[in-house]
Amino acid sequence: MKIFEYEAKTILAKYGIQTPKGGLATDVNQVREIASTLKPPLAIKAQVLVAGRGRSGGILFADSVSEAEKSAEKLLNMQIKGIPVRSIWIEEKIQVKNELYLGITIDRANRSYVAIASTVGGMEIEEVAAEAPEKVIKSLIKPQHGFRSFHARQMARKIGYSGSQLTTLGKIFEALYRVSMDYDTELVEINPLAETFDGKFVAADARIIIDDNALFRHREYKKRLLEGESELTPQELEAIRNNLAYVKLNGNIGVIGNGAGLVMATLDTIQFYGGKPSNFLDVGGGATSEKIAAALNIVLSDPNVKALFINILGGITRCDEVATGILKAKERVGVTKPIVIRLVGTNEEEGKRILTEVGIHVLESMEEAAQKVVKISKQEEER
Amino acid sequence: MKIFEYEAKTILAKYGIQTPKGGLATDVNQVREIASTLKPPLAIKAQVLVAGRGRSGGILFADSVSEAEKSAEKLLNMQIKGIPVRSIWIEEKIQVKNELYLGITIDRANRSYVAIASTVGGMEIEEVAAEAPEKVIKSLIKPQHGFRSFHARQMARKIGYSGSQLTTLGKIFEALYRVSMDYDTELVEINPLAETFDGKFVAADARIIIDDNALFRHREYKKRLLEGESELTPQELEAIRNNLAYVKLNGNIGVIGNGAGLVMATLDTIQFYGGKPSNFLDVGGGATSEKIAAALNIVLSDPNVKALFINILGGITRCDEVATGILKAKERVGVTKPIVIRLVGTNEEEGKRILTEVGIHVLESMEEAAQKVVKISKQEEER
Amino acid sequence: MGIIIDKNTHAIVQGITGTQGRFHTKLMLEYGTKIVAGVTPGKGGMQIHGVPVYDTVEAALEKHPANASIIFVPAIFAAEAALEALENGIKTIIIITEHIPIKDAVNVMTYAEQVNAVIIGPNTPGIITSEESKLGIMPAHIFMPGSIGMVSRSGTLTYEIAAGLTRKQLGQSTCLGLGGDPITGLNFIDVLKMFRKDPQTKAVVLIGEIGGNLEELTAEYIIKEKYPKPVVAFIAGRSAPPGKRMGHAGAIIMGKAGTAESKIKALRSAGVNVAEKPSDVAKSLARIIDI
Amino acid sequence: MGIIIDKNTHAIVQGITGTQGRFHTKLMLEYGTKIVAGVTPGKGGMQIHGVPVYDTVEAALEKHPANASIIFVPAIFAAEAALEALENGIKTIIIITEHIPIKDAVNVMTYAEQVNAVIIGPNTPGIITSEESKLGIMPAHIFMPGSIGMVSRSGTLTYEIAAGLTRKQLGQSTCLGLGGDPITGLNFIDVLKMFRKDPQTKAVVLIGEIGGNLEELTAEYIIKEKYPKPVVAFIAGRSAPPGKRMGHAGAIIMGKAGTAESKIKALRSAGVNVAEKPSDVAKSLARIIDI
Repeated sequence: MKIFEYEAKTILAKYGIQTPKGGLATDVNQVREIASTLKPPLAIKAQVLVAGRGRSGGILFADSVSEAEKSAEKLLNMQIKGIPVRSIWIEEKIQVKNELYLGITIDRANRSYVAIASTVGGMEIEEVAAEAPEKVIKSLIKPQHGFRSFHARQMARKIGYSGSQLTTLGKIFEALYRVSMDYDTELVEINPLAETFDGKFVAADARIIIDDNALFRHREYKKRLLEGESELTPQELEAIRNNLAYVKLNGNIGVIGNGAGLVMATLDTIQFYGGKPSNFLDVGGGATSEKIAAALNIVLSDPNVKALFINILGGITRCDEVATGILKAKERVGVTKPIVIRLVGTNEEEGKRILTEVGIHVLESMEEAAQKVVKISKQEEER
Repeated sequence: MKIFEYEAKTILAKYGIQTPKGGLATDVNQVREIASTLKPPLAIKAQVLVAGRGRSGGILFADSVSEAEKSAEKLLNMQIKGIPVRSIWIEEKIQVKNELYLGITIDRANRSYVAIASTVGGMEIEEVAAEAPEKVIKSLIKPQHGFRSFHARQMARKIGYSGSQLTTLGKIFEALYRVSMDYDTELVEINPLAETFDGKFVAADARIIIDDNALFRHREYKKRLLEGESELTPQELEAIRNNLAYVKLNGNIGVIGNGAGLVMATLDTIQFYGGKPSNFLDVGGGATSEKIAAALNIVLSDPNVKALFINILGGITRCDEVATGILKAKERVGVTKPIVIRLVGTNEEEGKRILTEVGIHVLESMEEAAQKVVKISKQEEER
Repeated sequence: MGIIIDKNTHAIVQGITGTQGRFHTKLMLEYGTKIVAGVTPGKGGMQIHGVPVYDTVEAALEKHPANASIIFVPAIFAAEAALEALENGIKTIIIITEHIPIKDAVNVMTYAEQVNAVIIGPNTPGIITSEESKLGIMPAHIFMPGSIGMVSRSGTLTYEIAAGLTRKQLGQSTCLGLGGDPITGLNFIDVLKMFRKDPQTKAVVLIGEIGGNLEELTAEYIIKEKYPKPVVAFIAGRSAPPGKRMGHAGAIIMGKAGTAESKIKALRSAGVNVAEKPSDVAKSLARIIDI
Repeated sequence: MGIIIDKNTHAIVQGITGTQGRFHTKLMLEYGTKIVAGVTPGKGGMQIHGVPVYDTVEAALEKHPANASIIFVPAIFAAEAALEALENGIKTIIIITEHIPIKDAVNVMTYAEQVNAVIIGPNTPGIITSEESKLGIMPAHIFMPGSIGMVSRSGTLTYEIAAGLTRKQLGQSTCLGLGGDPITGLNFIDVLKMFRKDPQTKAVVLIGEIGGNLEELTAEYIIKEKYPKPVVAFIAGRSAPPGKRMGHAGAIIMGKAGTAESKIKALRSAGVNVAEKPSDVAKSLARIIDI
């Protein structure tokens, strides 16, 4: 779960990391109020969770309260990658001597947390790693001892600091690790960490992603997620509430399947045959008819969908149950769009019988079914 | 640092461990108020930190509010091992089927924390260990993984529980470990943990000792200690404030020395020669004249003291500095009682000169000095 | 033969009294797996399909020596269950449970490494060595004994491909899922090493997906070690957008890292035959095995 | 010879810029100890008595290979300093600092055990191998080279007894303090084992005190192993009351456990000569050595 920049900064400040003075606003009046308490120049930053906010024009600068108001108005009327800007953060702009990167994330290959530091801040760290790997310093963190003050100082030294700046950087980095552990983050990064002309360090931007699977330990965020106080679309929210894995795509073939790998492969196969999937939706193992109804509902709520492909490989799940579930769901949701179903596995024959009786195509081969749904989607599109 | 039973129970309750319903009172009116909200029979318990409270009559029982008042009055006018009872805890008496022991403490030989459980509750665990070692189950705790729920369940099983009682006991024990880590305890124990007739477990008594060296992480307790809201005598308090290690004893020879082992050996030697030390006081290494003044002040404030023995082995500490310190201190405090000083080590000659000039006995041998001070103390006692 | 489990594997089931644990214990027993005991704290004394249940792993092992555990415990307690098994000396642990927090999984893996234990999962369908033992939730009937080793990051996609192999009479030695989480125990390289030593295994099917760089590292390993057995791969997620988690917690492209293209390119440069569609895996394999 | 440290010991001083660190660095250098670098975070680049100071242990070791560290860091940070030394591969660590929390000390000791490092202390006067090396705060002039190994839980009491030995021309091989805390690195048994192997050491002086049961365990060890070198002991605290901490965090009688009587009885039953007064140690030793 991503949280907003202003939330991340509030957390960092709580852990003693210096952040720019600022405030959150949802309308221009609030902007005026906040801006008048700050010392210009100011940074006016759209609070959106999508990546590449800066490049999309989501960060503006202002030298006065009135300029700040104008910038804020502009941002509040803007969409960034399709997401409307609901709130903005106004803060004092830092006079930057150097921009650094500090982050704690997961090293999958080493089954470990990893601390990352770089003297190249302000860019995505993956890009820095690709272009100048020698400028990215990594240190694996073993849970037994964690990332301690001396590890943090060792990192600070490796990016070229010494003396009191080294200890300050060390404290910031150590605090970042504590944030990571306390909030169960997948990623916590300060990027850039601004080094000012008087040698101080200020978190100019910050990003935190909380491990979705640990949200049971962070109920305030779990609650927020379920209450939709985030940037989720109604479909995404509905999916989360029904424990469905759902991702919106840009095509016209709705896809539902059981198992993440199978659904991904289904999308790939549709694409291979020239079709365009409208979504990823995994109902998981042993889905109930309720769950399948919810899945159909979510997928079909996209007006672009011209045809639906349900790909079920019944292993432990029985095909007859799935078929009944689909029928129930179909009736409840009132599906009128063409459906192609691929259904194999346990009790396959009974499942097929149930579905063919009501005139639904049932196929055995995933490739054949994919070709069929692609063809239908094209015909429907041409109507 | 020991904390009171009621404080320990409040902490345990915060960690989800069931404790008897009760309240704290410092006068009889409060007792009435509290008792009338509780269901008799009641237990009325003096809140003192000395061991053996029960055997000293510090716990009384009452079947009614008026009985509770009488018992409370009795306790509030009582001294337990010389400590006046300042407050009492009134709680509902548990109907006990079995009494257990659960504790987390330090295993010095294994450099580790250790979890201890026993089916013999209500006695001191060291006594149980001495009399029936097979009834004391121990499990070393490695800091890497801590004492986890399954360790707790393994212990519960070893003391003979199974099924839902095992999981309940496991949760209590795991919570106890979390208390231990969160509060930096040297000892946290529930003794007895009462098993009720309906199979529940209630912490009938609890004891917590916080590691003095970790009080910087627990400032509320540190503050309380320094403010004297404990059972410290004025001398003990003064010693803590001056960073002196001081223990009151019952003799008439005041003892001051540098180094815990040396001071202990000094007491032993005095005793060996038939004398009775009035205290243990270690000024530590490199004590300033201020510190020595404080030490003299504390030791001499005991009216029983007939003579003073200062035993200094100057290693890094210079004897001349110590001598000057003693003189300064002596003047400031206005010592009239006889002093025997043993002073050897760095700059010994100069130190001796300073002291003999003002007529203070200075000796080189600790044994000789001890014999001398014992003799003087006996003479003074006979006056 | 096959790897990791065989006829001599004696397993306990942690979380045996839950719906999943109960159901799959039955299926595993039917397959012939030696399930000797179950563990659910607070449920000691029960029997599940004739398997005795204990409150703790320690208690189970006192009565029933076992060398493996399969874990169906809910996510909140699953890491604890794995640590309990590890501390009690079990060296092969299959964690079926999905949604275990990363922090908890890292703890388990670190400890497992210290004591040289094999962890499969979390979020895995488990492992099956055909006609010897199954510790997992995969439908047994789609597998047949043979010489293909399979290792995968996905469940149903593995069944899809395994069923395809079986239809073509390409039987399997051992088939196992690494698990769909970002932090898992065994990885592709670990399993490739095991298949290398297994005389029964003649070729390996590797089923990867977007996210992380395990496939790329595996390609490096294959090149460096001149891996002696043919490898056919399928990588799911060519059509996945960046920054979105595709069902599995681990299936996510971060920035430009973890794409299917990168993995396919790396594997192909290591001489691995990467199939375009799931059904192509069996076809490629049939060609290779014929050679 | 002697144990643990000798002429080839190259040490760093952690916390070298503090009052204590600075002062004792000078004394150790004067004694001839090879102090190659100091570490104080934030003070890198300084020099203390000619010793270069670094921000981290890692930085110090890059320039100055060392095999020991002596720690004067304040109690709040001392355990961290020890972990830093351990993680950077130093295998002999002397922690002078007093008042380290038990929890922190347990962490350090557990890690040290895993990597087979020797920790002396905390709350120790350190170690001295006469005329070879001194890593500690003891006054050097009271020691002389010889054949008596000394191990103690106390500082000044050790000086008292060592001075007594030196006055009687009973020189010492190595003298070390275990530390006055409840949790320390080396214990009596560890050191007795080392003295056993040290050809220079002919007899051992053991200085114990109330609290814990290390002396009792040592007595068991001496009996079990038929310890081949004579041991003379002194136990401080015969007159100490129960439940009171006698200066050292570790010097406390809990209930009936940890009394001087118990320790003296145990040691005597193991054939150890337990002195009544500190000065008796030298006398007993003189008799034994004469035999």
